[in-house]
Amino acid sequence: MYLVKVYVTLKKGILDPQGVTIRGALEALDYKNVREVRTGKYMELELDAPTAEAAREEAAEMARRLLANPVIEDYRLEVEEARA
Amino acid sequence: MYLVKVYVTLKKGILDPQGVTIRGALEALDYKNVREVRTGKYMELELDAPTAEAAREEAAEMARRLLANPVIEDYRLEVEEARA
Amino acid sequence: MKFGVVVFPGSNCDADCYHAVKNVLGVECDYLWHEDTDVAGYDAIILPGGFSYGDYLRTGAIARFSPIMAAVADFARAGGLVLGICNGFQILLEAGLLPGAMRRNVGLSFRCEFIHVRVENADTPFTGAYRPGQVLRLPIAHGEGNYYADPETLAALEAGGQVVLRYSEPDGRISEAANPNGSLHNIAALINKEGNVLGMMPHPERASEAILGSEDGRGIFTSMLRYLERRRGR
Amino acid sequence: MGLTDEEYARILELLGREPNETELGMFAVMWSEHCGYKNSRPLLKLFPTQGPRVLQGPGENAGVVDIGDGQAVVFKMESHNHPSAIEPYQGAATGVGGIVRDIFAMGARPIACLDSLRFGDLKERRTVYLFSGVVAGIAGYGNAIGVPTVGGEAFFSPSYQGNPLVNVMCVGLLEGAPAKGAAAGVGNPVLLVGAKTGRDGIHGATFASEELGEASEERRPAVQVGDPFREKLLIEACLEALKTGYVVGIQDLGAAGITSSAVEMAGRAGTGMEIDISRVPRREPGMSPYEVMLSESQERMLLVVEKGREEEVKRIFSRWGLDATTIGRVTQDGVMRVWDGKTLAAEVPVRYLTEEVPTYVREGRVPEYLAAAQAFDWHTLPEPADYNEALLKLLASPNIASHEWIWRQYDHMVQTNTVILPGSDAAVLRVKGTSKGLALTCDGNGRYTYLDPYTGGMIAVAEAARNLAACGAEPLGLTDCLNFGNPEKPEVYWQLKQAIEGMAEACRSLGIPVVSGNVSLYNETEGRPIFPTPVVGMVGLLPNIERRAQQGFRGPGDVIVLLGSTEDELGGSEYLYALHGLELGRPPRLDLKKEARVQEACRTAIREGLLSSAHDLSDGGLVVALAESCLTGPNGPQGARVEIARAGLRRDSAYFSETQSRILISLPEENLPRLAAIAGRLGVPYSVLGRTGGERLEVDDAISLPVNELQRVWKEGLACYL
Ligand SMILES: Nc1ncnc2c1ncn2[C@@H]1O[C@H](COP(=O)(O)OP(=O)(O)O)[C@@H](O)[C@H]1O
Ligand SMILES: [Mg+2]
Repeated sequence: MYLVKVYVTLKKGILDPQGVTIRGALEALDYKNVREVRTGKYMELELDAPTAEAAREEAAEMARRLLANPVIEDYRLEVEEARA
Repeated sequence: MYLVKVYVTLKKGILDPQGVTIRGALEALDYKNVREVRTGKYMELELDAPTAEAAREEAAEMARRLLANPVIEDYRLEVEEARA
Repeated sequence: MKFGVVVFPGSNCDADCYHAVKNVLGVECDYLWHEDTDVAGYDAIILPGGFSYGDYLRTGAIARFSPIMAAVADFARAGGLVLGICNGFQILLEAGLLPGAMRRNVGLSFRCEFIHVRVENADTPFTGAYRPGQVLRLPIAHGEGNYYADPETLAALEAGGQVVLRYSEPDGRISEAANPNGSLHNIAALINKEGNVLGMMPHPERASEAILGSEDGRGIFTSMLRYLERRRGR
Repeated sequence: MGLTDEEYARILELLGREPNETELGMFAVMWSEHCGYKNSRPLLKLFPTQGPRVLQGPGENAGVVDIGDGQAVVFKMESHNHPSAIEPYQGAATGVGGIVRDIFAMGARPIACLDSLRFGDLKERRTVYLFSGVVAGIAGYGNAIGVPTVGGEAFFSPSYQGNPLVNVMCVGLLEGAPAKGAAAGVGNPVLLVGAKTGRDGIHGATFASEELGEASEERRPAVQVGDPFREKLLIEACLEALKTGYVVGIQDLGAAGITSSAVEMAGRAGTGMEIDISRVPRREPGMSPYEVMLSESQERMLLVVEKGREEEVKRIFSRWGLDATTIGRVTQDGVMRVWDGKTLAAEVPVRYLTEEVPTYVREGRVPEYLAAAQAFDWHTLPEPADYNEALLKLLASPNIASHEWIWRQYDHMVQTNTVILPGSDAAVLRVKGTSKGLALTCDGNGRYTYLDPYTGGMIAVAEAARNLAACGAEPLGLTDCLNFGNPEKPEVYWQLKQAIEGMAEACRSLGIPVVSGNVSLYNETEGRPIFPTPVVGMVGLLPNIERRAQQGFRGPGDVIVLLGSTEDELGGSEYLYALHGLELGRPPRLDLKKEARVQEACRTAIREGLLSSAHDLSDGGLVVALAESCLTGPNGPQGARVEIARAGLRRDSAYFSETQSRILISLPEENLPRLAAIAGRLGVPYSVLGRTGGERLEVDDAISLPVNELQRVWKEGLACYL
């Protein structure tokens, strides 16, 4: 069993209204030295796969097809071995 | 300047409706060996701070106060040096 | 008697609450700006529904830091009536004025429809006009109304009669099918221990006039009014 | 960049020099079909736009119609087809944002949205992805800004597979006089307010004026992301700013961003404008003048403010947490001058970008498919062996099935005005503080229009009006969205022209002015145009909202009556599609005089308080309408027993023909004589079909089904795909 961590972030140049708003909120809370906030999604998949490579490949396919929206998002994967 | 990566996840044992739905969708796409999906949030903060430690401390405070809801969420931080 | 309706950036049921209080109930009402720091002179404060701060990050998470929320907390501590509706309920949770948290609806989609709730506690300042066990037909409109609290908290809420409304069938039975969002224990409305802060997901202001298809929500406002009048009389 | 060689030559001739990159970009967007209407403008002139109540016809951000008491309704419809095909959620969300800005730019508070959707076959995974993304996007944006989405339509046909249609209509309520979109008053400052400018959607206007193809995925403009939170603030701030009286002109930034707004505002006032784009607040570093001028970043507006009153206006925006920056001023020389600090980045006479837009009157040609498609004779098909099954199949068709899956995701009650909720023929809103009601609907049948563009155009208008009549309202005016293929193809041009002529004829005959609209051409994928799809959005007035009707049977014991009569017209019907997979034949005819009388009869009966329900007949015909009335009553499902006179028609035709000018009503028996008197006076044929009651729908001896079963099938028909 593998644990695949999927990070989905907005592509460069795509507006991130949530990030802008969180930055404003932090500023109002007196955290004045936050230059930028970017938001994304984080997912953990528990995956049965024969090898780490296989897990990565399958997860990459899932990310392309479903987990990330390729039009506006990028994704990144990390694979770890997990106890069953 | 530091780049702080903030990972916010639902506490263990709390039902994650989004994770459940994504798992169902993956199954419908014929990915049958996904045991569980947990979703969370991912944020990147660009932070001016004198040291990495200071950046981490400040970000931890932000996470405790605003970025995560301690009733249902946990958070984890990673700090990297960033080019200004 | 004077009600205040808080306007947060992104509130969108503020005008509806104002209309219900002012024009339907005929009670004096003001808008309160989120940057205000003083709520003196008000008998009740309503945190309306909507999408304060766009619901970004988490529902209610940013609004709860608005300057006015400190004043609302003081007001509540002093025994003032605070009603949070929908997003207002979410803000009360984030502010810690009520226990627990909201998650995304089971099924993930926003749901706008009439549902039924059963009055579990008719002995509160917000529900005194109802009969215990009365079933109300009220609209909901939310994407994150899936209430969560840890088991101890839930037990305490139940034991203390703090669960005020529960999603039910039209005949009052409590069922999974009647639960529109996955809330634990079918919880639709909660009150604090002291009994003066109520959070509810359904929108009573949308069900206060016959022309809108239900008047079942008006009892929330009339209960508050009755309670305040009685209190003032004492 | 979308300009032809001749057009480029014309630009050289006008300017007397080579345009620079920024200037060329400005010409390209202003001369695109999307902004310049170069193919459609001559055709749009065919629409009647005048009427005693019309305060503002086409030409401003939205149309305005008087409803008495110093109030007016403001409405317009717009398409976001291409962006939604690329990124359904954001495409649809920004579509809502854009049309809502048009409404409050007129000074009106947005009170409702409607969405008209066309998608391919739901059996395709891509369709499900696009469709559910679009619905979520409309919900995500509309719900957050607190404007209820109270109606709309959704229709599925393979014709829209690669090119879905997403049209959104917004309606606003105006107290007092409409705001102006003109840059009046030489010397007045020009303010850019709202969100910061990024590289979003550069080339959106030209993109909307091209066919979608293989390369679109790659060449797509940086996708625009909507920020409904900022839009909500912008609504409040702009309405508050307008109340001060210091705002001389206001306009949203839509396609082609600052360029089109500035140019259109100056154009309307006959002035010029000077702006300095180095002052524009940016989201991204290193943007070129070209990019700043053409950016389609959302949630921005351009204001012209009375000189000396800038600070007061800016304070309002700052209170709402929004940027408001003076970026220029109004000039008198009729020239659009763009500075980048001290460098002149563009200098073009406004007129060249507005009035000099080339227009094309093209030759149309009857498409080849048409004769064979119209000649199709459905009489050659066998009659259904089992009418129970036929009805269930129709009710399960996603085109007829309950669309609750869609509108349950929309907040349709916020603002507490929605008196008739989605799911009836038209939504009805109250106007608080008055006895008035507004009825809203949108309609259009691309299949009919494909099979006969003129008739399809007429029916779009007639059906919308009929929906209003069925709730007791009088049409005030209409807005439209013309979704067609590439007008440079003679066949498509012919469709466009025919449809517009049909619509215009119906408008004249029914007395309904066109007050606003939008054109979306180049809706094709891989060279195949969509069904030509004119969509009509219509607003009607109920003088006394207590006298209104909805479509569902109220309870047992009412008499069921059909106003109008049924002809042998199954061509282009949903019946042919749902049972035989055919989109062929001649669509139903339309007699506009008869249509007007039927509508008048229904409206009169409602206003006299005679009716328990009224439901306009459309897709699926009479028996489908009966089933719908059984299923949508305010007091829960209701059975009915009817006999349908066939008068020589085959049974399937009598049941499912889509003959126009029919309304199904129910009423207490004692009201029948008064109804008969109204029908008689107006010369409207009617027939008593039967009665409501029981737990089954029974039609002659051919159909007998428990209402529960009808309900299950009808509720699942769309939802089962999602
Ligand atoms: N199909 C149409 N029917 C009537 N008027 C139209 C139509 N298409 C566009 N118009 C009118 O032309 C004007 C310009 O439209 P448009 O460019 O779409 O506005 P915007 O710049 O707000 O997007 C508007 O007043 C609009 O109402
Ligand atoms: Mg406009």
